Amino acid sequence: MTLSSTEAETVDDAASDAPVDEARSSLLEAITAELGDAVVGSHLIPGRDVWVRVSPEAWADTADYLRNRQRFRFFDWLSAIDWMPSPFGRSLDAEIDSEVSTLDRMAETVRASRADQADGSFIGFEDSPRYAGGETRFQVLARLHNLTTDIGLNIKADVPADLTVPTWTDHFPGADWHEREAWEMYGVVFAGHPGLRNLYLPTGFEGHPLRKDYPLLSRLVKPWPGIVDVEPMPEVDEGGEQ
Amino acid sequence: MITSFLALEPAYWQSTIFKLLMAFVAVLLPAGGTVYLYLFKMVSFMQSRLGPMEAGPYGSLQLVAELGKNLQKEDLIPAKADRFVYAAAPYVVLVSTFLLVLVIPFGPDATFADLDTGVFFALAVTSVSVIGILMAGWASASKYSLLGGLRAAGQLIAYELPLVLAVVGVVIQAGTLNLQGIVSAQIDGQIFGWGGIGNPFILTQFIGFFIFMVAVQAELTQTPFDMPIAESELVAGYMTEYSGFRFLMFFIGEFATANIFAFLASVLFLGGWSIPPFIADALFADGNYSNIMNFVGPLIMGGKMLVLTFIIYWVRFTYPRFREDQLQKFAWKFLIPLALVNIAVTGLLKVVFE
Amino acid sequence: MAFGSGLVKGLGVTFKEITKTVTKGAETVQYPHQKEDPAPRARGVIALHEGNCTSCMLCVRECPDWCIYIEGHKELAPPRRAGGKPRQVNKLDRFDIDYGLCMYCGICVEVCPFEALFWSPEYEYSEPRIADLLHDKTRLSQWMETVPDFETYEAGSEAKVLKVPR
Amino acid sequence: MSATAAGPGSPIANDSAADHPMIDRRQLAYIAAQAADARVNVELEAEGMTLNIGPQHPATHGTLRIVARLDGEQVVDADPIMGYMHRGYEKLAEVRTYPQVTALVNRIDWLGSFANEVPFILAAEQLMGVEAPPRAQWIRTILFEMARVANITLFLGDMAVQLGAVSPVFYAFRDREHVLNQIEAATGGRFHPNFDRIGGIKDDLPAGWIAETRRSIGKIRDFTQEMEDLIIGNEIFQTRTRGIGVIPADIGLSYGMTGANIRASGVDWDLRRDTPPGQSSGLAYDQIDWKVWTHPDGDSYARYWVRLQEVREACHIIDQLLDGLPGGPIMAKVPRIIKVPAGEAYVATENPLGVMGYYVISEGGLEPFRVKIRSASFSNMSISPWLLKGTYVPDVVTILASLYFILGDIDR
Repeated sequence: MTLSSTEAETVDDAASDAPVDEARSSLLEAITAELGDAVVGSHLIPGRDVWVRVSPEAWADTADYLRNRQRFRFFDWLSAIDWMPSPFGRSLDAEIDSEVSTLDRMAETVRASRADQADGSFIGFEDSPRYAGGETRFQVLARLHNLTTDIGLNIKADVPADLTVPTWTDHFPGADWHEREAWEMYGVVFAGHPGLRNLYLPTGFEGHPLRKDYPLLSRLVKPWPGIVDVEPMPEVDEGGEQ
Repeated sequence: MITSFLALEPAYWQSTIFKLLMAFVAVLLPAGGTVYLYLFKMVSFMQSRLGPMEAGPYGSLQLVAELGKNLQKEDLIPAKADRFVYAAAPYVVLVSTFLLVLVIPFGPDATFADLDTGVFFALAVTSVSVIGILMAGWASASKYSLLGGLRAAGQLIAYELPLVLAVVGVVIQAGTLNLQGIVSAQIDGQIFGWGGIGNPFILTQFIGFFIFMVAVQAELTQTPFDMPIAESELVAGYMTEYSGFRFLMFFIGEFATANIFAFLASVLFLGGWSIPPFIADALFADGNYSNIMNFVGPLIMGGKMLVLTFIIYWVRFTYPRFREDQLQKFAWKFLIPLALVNIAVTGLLKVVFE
Repeated sequence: MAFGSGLVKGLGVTFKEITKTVTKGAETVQYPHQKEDPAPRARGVIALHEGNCTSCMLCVRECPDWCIYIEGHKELAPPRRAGGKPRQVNKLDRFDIDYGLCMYCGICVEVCPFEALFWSPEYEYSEPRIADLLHDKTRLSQWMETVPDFETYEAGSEAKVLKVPR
Repeated sequence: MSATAAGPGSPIANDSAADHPMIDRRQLAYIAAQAADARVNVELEAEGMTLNIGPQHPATHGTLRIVARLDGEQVVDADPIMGYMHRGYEKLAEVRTYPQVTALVNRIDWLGSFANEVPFILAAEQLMGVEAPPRAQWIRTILFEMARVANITLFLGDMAVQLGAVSPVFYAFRDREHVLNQIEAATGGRFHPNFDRIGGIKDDLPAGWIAETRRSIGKIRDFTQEMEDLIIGNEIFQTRTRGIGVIPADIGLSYGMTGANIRASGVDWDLRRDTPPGQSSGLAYDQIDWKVWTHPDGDSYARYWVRLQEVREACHIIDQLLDGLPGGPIMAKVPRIIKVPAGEAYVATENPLGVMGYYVISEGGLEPFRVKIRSASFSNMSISPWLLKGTYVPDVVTILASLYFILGDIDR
């Protein structure tokens, strides 16, 4: 995967003209100083955004610390990310006009991906961005905002194999619905949440739709009109590929 | 009786049929007229649109279209509804309207029943509709209708008191309960000695008039007080489960009651079928005044009714609605004390001037 | 402010509206008798200029709702210059747009490299049966006449006004 | 008493509640009164009735269902049930290319629909390191504010109809029609413009558009004056909305409330002006002068009042933008097939309903790898179970109308 040219030089000149983003870097130091080894990773894009990754156990105390002492009083949102590349491949990419029907190819890739997932490991993209690092397949991602300094902070945490992460509802009551949605869509259990039940999906719904290996049926049932069944030219000898 | 003018002596049963016919005309004709004028046209002009224009010239046959639509609807009764009470409710509400129209004088002789205690009978009959609304709310076996019905009960009873007390002032001033008497009292009354326009009680009883109109607005469950049919909460209140002909009866009943109350208000406060005496003297030099008025009276009453109903619907389509505890507070803490003060002052002035 | 003043002002507003509607007429248009014409850029229906279409399938691939269906075959067209090699030309057999699925996003018109698809502000093509919403090649070409010319741009814009191939 | 426009200067978020004691005391008094009513009934242990408000109900903007346990007319506890309108945008976005996601995403808040596209495009531009030329930014800001006007004028009429006055909503529809016609004249779609592209906008404005837009904005100004006379001054409206559904600022912030709802509780925060350090708002707000309106009370009346002032402010903004529209190109140099380089970006803008943001993770392909859509109504509604406890049934409708959510925004 070659980085396109525009990406390359923007990274350099962003680094040259705004070398140090004091507000965010001082914030990062304060957090790492306070939480010590709980902070396992961080990422700073000067003049743009700042990410912090904490250990799953320290997930709730980070919220408490950020809200009360760093004055991140505004709870923006909370969600989860599934880092496994979609087994269904890029059904839309123009080049894939293979003879194997889409359905069998997808069924095959789902079986393959589920096999290696049993032990929790997964094959990610080689150069996936994954700011502030992270090894597990699922990650919990939340964002808080400080109204006085106008800085937004993204907080990530790797979700362990047993898919449980402490809840934020006692620090931010607003997290109640966000956690219910993340549980319903990804299967990440939030320990201590007052009532983990379905928010959008009907009560009897099995499966977690936003996981990458959950098929999007509307795209499987109907054959894609973009597939061109190319037949050879009438008189010309070599099959003309347009 | 009006038929005496035709110098033929009808048998009793003939005049009863004639009265029955006239009762239907007196109730349904104005109802149809005000539905078209106010619900179809005035509201539309108020909302910068033209209203129905397709059915007949300028949408005049829209009501016929509505009748047709409603009549062909399925005769639906909810499963768990109390069938008899559900079916009877609209008739009870309509009965109170027809009973009320009996008492209203449309002309010197043009009245269905000239009771000596006309006002008392009229006010007693208005509370019959509350029973009908409660029956509708309870029998529909749906939570929204129940809420609507109970709200209606609380509101209609609370506003009957100011309705009655407002009329007491008029009765004191007129000295009689007979509606014809009230009209004649307004014709030959004087204001500071000048009898030119008689003494329509709206001039002296303006507080009574205000309370009466507000109480009428509440009796009709119209918008500042339309908690029972709060369409943005209870969909259609006690009428939610009704459809087809039954809904039509509620619908026509609502407009007919509004007209009859407007007739009553014009009798009590605007001098009923009479025209200001100085015009009457100019037109009718000699005395045969009453014969012509038997025919012109209903038209004058109609005009006054149209003015009053314009005000009712104007208020209805402009204001948001009170919450039901606010409208109860408004009735018990503001309207009733004001009405009592009005009665006291009228009584005092009556004794002083008489 | 006095208790009743807000209420009276409210009545005044609605009465002003009544007089405005009666004197100056309503804002609404009596649809079947009079019709408002939509803006020339309105996305009413997609018109196909068949001559330009080379069935390159780009619009079919880019359409989010998968509602364009194209079938074409290759033919040998007479050479441009006399004695030249016969040209391979894509002949268009079928070009259907299913307006039952289309969400009028305009990606197909924009992505078409050969300027074969255009927007026309026509909007009166509703059908009792949803199946009839599948417009075939001829129907799409009939829409071509209703495509208005591109408008000139506002002052200060550097965009070039395109021409609609008639 | 018409509230003073000058809300507290510093955002209320800082801890020192000393400098506005009066407001907090009045807000807590309102809440205490509501809670007192609720406590009285609960002690009587009267067996309540469960009332389903919705999903087909005139008071819910779309298909929201609230299961309310009532005691008499008082709501003991309310539990909103959503998902009737869930279309799964975050899943769909993972199988669509960037232009297709733009076409899809303006169906989330379908009233101010151009405003949905802008944050997604800004996030993609941030990832690609592309900047739209000034003329494109100004036209984007004009259409952004026109989407706000179209969205909030409907609220001004709609809240009145929820409280019973039927005429104002027709004035709202009548006057926003001109704004929609102008959006259609420029973008081609009235509700779903699909006009924003990575690096600029799709097309330039047609001739005569600016003059016509000024006329329609003038109509909107008359509309706001009409609403002021008809609704704000109306004593019945005031008795129905003052002190109803009071939200203190810090409770609102911890629920993630944004937009006019939080500004009505006294928080002086608007993403168009308070952009994060080192970033511009991506639109032309810093080049014109305008004002953020707040109200100290935090009740339903304050929310209506703040939104009315915001529509007036939007008209003021649009007029300035129309006057100073710079010339120049409308599209930066961007390749035809867009492959966004790998990276993560979050951009949020001040949409008509509140703050709307997109967290876009790209793996460098045609399609985004993950798009988290932070929609305003979702957080604004998450406070409703707390807010509706102890209120009357008619007040439930007032509070829901004043929170002004759109179902597409909640369910995504």
